[in-house]
Amino acid sequence: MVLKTKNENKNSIYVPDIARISRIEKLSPTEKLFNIAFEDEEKQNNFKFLPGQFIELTIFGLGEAPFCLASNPNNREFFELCVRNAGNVSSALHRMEEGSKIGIRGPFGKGYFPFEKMRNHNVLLIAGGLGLVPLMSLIKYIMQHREDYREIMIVYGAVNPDSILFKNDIGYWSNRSDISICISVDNPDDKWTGEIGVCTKLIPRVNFPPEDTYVVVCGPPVMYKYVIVELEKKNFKPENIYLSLERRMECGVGKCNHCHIGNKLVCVDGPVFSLWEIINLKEAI
Amino acid sequence: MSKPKVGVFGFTGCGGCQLEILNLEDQLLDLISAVDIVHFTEAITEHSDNYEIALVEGSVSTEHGVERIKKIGNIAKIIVAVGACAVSGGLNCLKNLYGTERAMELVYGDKKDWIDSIEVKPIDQYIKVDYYARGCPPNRFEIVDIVRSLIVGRKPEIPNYPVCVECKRNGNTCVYEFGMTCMGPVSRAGCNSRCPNSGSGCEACRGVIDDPNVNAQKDLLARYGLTVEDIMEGFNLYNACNKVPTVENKNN
Amino acid sequence: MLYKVMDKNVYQDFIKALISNYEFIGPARKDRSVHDFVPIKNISELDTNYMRTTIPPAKKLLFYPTEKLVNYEVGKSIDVKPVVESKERILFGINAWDINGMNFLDELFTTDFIDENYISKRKNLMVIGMDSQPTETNFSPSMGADYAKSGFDIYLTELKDKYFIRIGTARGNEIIQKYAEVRNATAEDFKDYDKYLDDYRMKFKLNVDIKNFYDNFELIYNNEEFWKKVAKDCYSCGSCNLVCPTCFCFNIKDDMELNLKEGNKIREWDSCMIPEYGLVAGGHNFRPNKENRLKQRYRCKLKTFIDKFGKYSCVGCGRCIETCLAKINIAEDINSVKREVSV
Amino acid sequence: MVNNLNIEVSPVSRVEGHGDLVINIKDKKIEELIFRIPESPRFFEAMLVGRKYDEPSHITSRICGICSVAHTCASIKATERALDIKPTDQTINLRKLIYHHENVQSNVLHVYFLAAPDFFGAGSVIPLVETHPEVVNIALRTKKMANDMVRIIGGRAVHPIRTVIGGFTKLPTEEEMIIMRNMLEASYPDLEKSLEVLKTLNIPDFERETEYISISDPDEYALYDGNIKSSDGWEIDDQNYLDNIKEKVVEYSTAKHCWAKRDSYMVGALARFNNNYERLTDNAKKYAADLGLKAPCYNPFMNNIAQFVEIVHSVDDSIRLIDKIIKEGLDDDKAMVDIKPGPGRGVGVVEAPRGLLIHDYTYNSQGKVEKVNLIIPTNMNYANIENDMNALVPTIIDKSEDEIRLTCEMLIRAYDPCISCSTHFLNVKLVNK
Ligand SMILES: Cc1cc2nc3c(=O)[nH]c(=O)nc-3n(C[C@H](O)[C@H](O)[C@H](O)COP(=O)(O)OP(=O)(O)OC[C@H]3O[C@@H](n4cnc5c(N)ncnc54)[C@H](O)[C@@H]3O)c2cc1C
Ligand code: SF4
Ligand code: SF4
Ligand code: SF4
Repeated sequence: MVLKTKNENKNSIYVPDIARISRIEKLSPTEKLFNIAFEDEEKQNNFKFLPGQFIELTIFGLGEAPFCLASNPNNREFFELCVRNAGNVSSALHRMEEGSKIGIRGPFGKGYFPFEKMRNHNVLLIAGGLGLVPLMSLIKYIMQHREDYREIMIVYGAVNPDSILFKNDIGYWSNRSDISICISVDNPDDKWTGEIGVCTKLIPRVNFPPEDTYVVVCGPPVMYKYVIVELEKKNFKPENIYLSLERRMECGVGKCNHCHIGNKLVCVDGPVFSLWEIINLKEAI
Repeated sequence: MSKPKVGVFGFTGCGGCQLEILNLEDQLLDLISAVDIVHFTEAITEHSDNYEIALVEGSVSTEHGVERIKKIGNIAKIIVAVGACAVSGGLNCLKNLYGTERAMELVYGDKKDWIDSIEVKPIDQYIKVDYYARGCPPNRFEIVDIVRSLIVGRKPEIPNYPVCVECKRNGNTCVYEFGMTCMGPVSRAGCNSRCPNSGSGCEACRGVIDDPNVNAQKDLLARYGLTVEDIMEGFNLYNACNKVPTVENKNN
Repeated sequence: MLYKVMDKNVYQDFIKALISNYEFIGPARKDRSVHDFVPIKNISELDTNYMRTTIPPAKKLLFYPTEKLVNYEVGKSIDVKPVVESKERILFGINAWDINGMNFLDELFTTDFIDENYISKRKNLMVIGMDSQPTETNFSPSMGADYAKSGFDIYLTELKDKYFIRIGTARGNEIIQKYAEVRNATAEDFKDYDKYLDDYRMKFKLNVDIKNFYDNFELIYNNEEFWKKVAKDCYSCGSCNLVCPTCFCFNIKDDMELNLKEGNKIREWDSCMIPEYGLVAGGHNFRPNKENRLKQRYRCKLKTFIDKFGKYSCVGCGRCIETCLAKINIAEDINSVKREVSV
Repeated sequence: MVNNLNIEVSPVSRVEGHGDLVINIKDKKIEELIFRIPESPRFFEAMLVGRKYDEPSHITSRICGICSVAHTCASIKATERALDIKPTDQTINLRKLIYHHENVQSNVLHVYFLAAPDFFGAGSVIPLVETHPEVVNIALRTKKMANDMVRIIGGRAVHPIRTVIGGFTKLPTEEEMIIMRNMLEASYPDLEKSLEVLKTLNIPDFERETEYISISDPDEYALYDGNIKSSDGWEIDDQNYLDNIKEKVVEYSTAKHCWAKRDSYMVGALARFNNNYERLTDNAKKYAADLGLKAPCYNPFMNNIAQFVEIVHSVDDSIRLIDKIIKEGLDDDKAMVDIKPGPGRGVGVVEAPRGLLIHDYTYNSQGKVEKVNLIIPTNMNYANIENDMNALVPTIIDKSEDEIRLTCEMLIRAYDPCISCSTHFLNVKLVNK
């Protein structure tokens, strides 16, 4: 019997560590931002993650769900999650108060946004709705190391002006000249002066040279098909297009198989994939 | 967290569902301390009209019952239908098949006029039901799970997969192999497949799943020599009030 | 691998010694034609001459239908601890394809992350294999699983007047040394064994043409008509998954005791054939209909793990064929993919 | 104290089902006394018509959750009699065993959960958790034992699955038999403690002699099988129950009333005790003596004590049965006998926890039910309860209204009326006041 027993971790992969919510901010009617830190300081100091990775969050007695890390990976004091009130765990989280204790496992995911490869290239970030959340850690990282990157553009589509997330950050970036942001809403209100309609239609206006550009896409499942068509029209290379996928996850560590698409597991092989990796995976997009 | 106030109410049925609550044994004391039971005819004398959660057993079969269930529906914030009678009318609905008038005459003869009896209906025909603890009798652990979920603030998880899933988790040999028939493949799990565990076929006391493969079930039962009438009779045992898909699919 | 031979008349004492010194799990008659692996207290209960078991023995012992993973107490602080169970046991009489199924699970539960709940039980499980009689639905030779190359401590093969023993681990060797009288296998013994294997293979009647399935599957993938036909009678009942020696999907639930102080994370076998399997918050279902799900199951069994581990996650045991009330038959469907492609 | 009184208790709680009590007293005389049942009728006799022979036992089990084993057994016996099916001895022994434990389940429920709060001045068992935790724990343990027994043999605690016509769909294993035996042995200390508690109870001193009817068997304390016997001296074969037991719709109460030789009779634990005292185990007799219960006993409030004595008897006798079953060995081949459906009529009579229970079926040639008659114990007691009440109220008429109300409620509860199964009770539309 050849059993791999290398990292003989006494801790089972299913045991969460205790963490505390230190700050809660309401970002939109349905989303809240949570600052979280592990109770154990050492654990918090050693908690390193890469942009695009996710954690599994337990509310004790209630359940567990995966969420993307939304903060700058260089921030070692705490990390941020932005959560939509969607079901059992997320709604319970929304009911919680600052100081509440939760459980965290992770970070998980071998597939992350390749911020190293992107250096000295243009980066085009396309987000739909909640898809902005996973991009946040990448954007914040890039903005901190802005000089390493060339042109940066964010294309962000939201349902309506109210649902635009991270308004503070966006406002701050808009005032900078080294990053351009296009926001489009499906349902504008009276005050809205920006773009209207799905964000896909902003893509033709992008004039980054394809061979020199990385594209990152994240949004609801329906969005991917259309965005990819547009990107292909622009001749962006599939190996330079990165997507973050979402599937049902129970374990986050490649055992429960729920996030299985073809020969990939979103939790361990993703959640970020290059388009090339999944180009022929039926059901992926 | 303040303790939710719970009322347990009985309508037309056998009392077995309330009994299953009393049968919680080790968990009964925990239940009593987790919630405030303010109304439970079978077990306590005090009764109160101040409750948030109503666990309702039995189906509605009298004019008086209609008034009572509507009152409960007005007071309670959350209504849980407990047991087949409350959920789908259960066995009581066999009376509808026979006909209320005829049934009254058969049992009470010329004295039938004194009887308050109307067509049997499940409670959701009169009020909005939030959760269903199915089964005859219901699974007492599921009742606890519903109450517990309501306390911690999540939606109770009530399976929508067939009994076969639980049957296999329990490692049973399928009763079809013994030449018996079973409603398991189209019936809703949650009972821990207790009938197949005991060597007899599932009777669909929890009703059918959302998307049952009725045609396959019909073919299967036909392979075991059952006629459409037999199949319908079996189905009607607990589901006569419902238009079960089998009825609609009879001719295709 | 060590090769030894044991005389027939030693066998009984060997088993008796194991039964009295270990927690011994072996096949016993359950109902009519079905056997089940249960704790054996007395050699008379043991019946190695079995054909069918509903739940594969290794899965039953290593990956419980429901299993506590984590236990916690919630008070001023939250105290979380893993629940990892492990006890020394002998699994006796498991056949080659079920050992191969277990080998698959071994690999799965140790890839990327190590699942302590599985592996700690596995490490303490002594596996003594033995051939059993294939059913009509068994096609393990086609899947290369009718013979176990590894995964066992000891493999006993009953020949005419002796047992041919393959010893796979040092632990197995210790046991043999301690409880049985054996001798080294001679050329003669190897010849007898070789002849036995040829005869044994003849007992498998079902053949499938899996050869080019890996690529053919792509061709058939979008052929909706084909899949609709195949999945027509499927109940989405999950029986096929739950009885499969290599199926491993599960859910994890958090459950609080009614006292609201103590809680557990519990895992429970799931099935990719159930509609809820692909359902996410917000109501989107990635595999809403039974054709999608059956297709997914076949892909997972016959393609995915070729990419990942270089092997099929189907060992051809035929359990899913026997258990399916809709008569959905993986062997037939593999063959019909081939037929569909060749026309 | 009070001359005019109008008591209305609606519903009488802690009885299984739903019943209302109305007493109008004018000038210290009872003007009106009615125990009414708004529980809706369920028409089982109609529901059963046309069903296949293997279904009535499942359907009638749903007449009452508390005595579901009794209904199942009565139904099975009637069908087996009608179709001429002879179950094996092994089956009969197992049925008797499961039967004992429904009796224990029900008696425990009644004595501890429903009646005991009266004696401790509580409204329910819930306050007792604080005030008398010991009693509550005994109750829960004993109930769990009986539930587990029924679960092991019948497949679940309410509405058994494995008990079917012809035998059992699945047998308990020998290991389970031993587990059951150990549970029974372990229950004795609790019975001892209960005895001490029950000794302290203040049971109302009230007597009214009436006719006591139960089944009876020369060899054992009959619960599952026997002739119908009366304390007035007559005894008949159970198939001929119609000879002596009469039933009709009575206009003044608009409920089906039963009577035999007198205008009312009592069934239930006390009736069984009075008729079959001799066949109790010695141990049970000892408990009876310690609690001052002697046959014949004419105090209906002592029904609770008789129920407790029966618990002791059932525990004793179950151990005997288990030993016998283990000794004879459980044999799968004897689990079921063949069944050939055909025409015929059969009567099944058993002792439900609350008393005599009669199922009477007629089958047609396809093995489908043609005609049904069911007589339920609470129906039988109904007239007797009213007679008792009419005798009781004058003796306590000088007490306070609350006391009168409570004593009357206690009397009703002493009978342990299981109203949900009273298929013949009608909803009375009362015009009083
Ligand atoms: C890699 C990844 C990253 C994510 N990041 C975020 C994020 O940053 N912010 C955010 O708001 N949401 C995110 N989601 C989606 C979020 O996980 C689901 O909305 C969440 O599971 C809902 O859980 P619930 O208990 O509230 O919902 P319920 O519907 O009650 O879910 C019950 C269980 O089903 C599973 N489940 C249901 N829906 C999903 C889903 N969409 N994805 C995965 N599992 C699901 C989970 O196991 C969950 O425990 C992410 C999902 C994945 C897979
Ligand atoms: S016995 Fe019934 S529930 Fe169990 S597998 Fe067979 S059909 Fe499904
Ligand atoms: S293939 Fe067969 S066993 Fe599998 S889910 Fe469908 S009906 Fe059930
Ligand atoms: S897919 Fe079917 S044949 Fe293959 S291993 Fe699983 S149960 Fe056996």
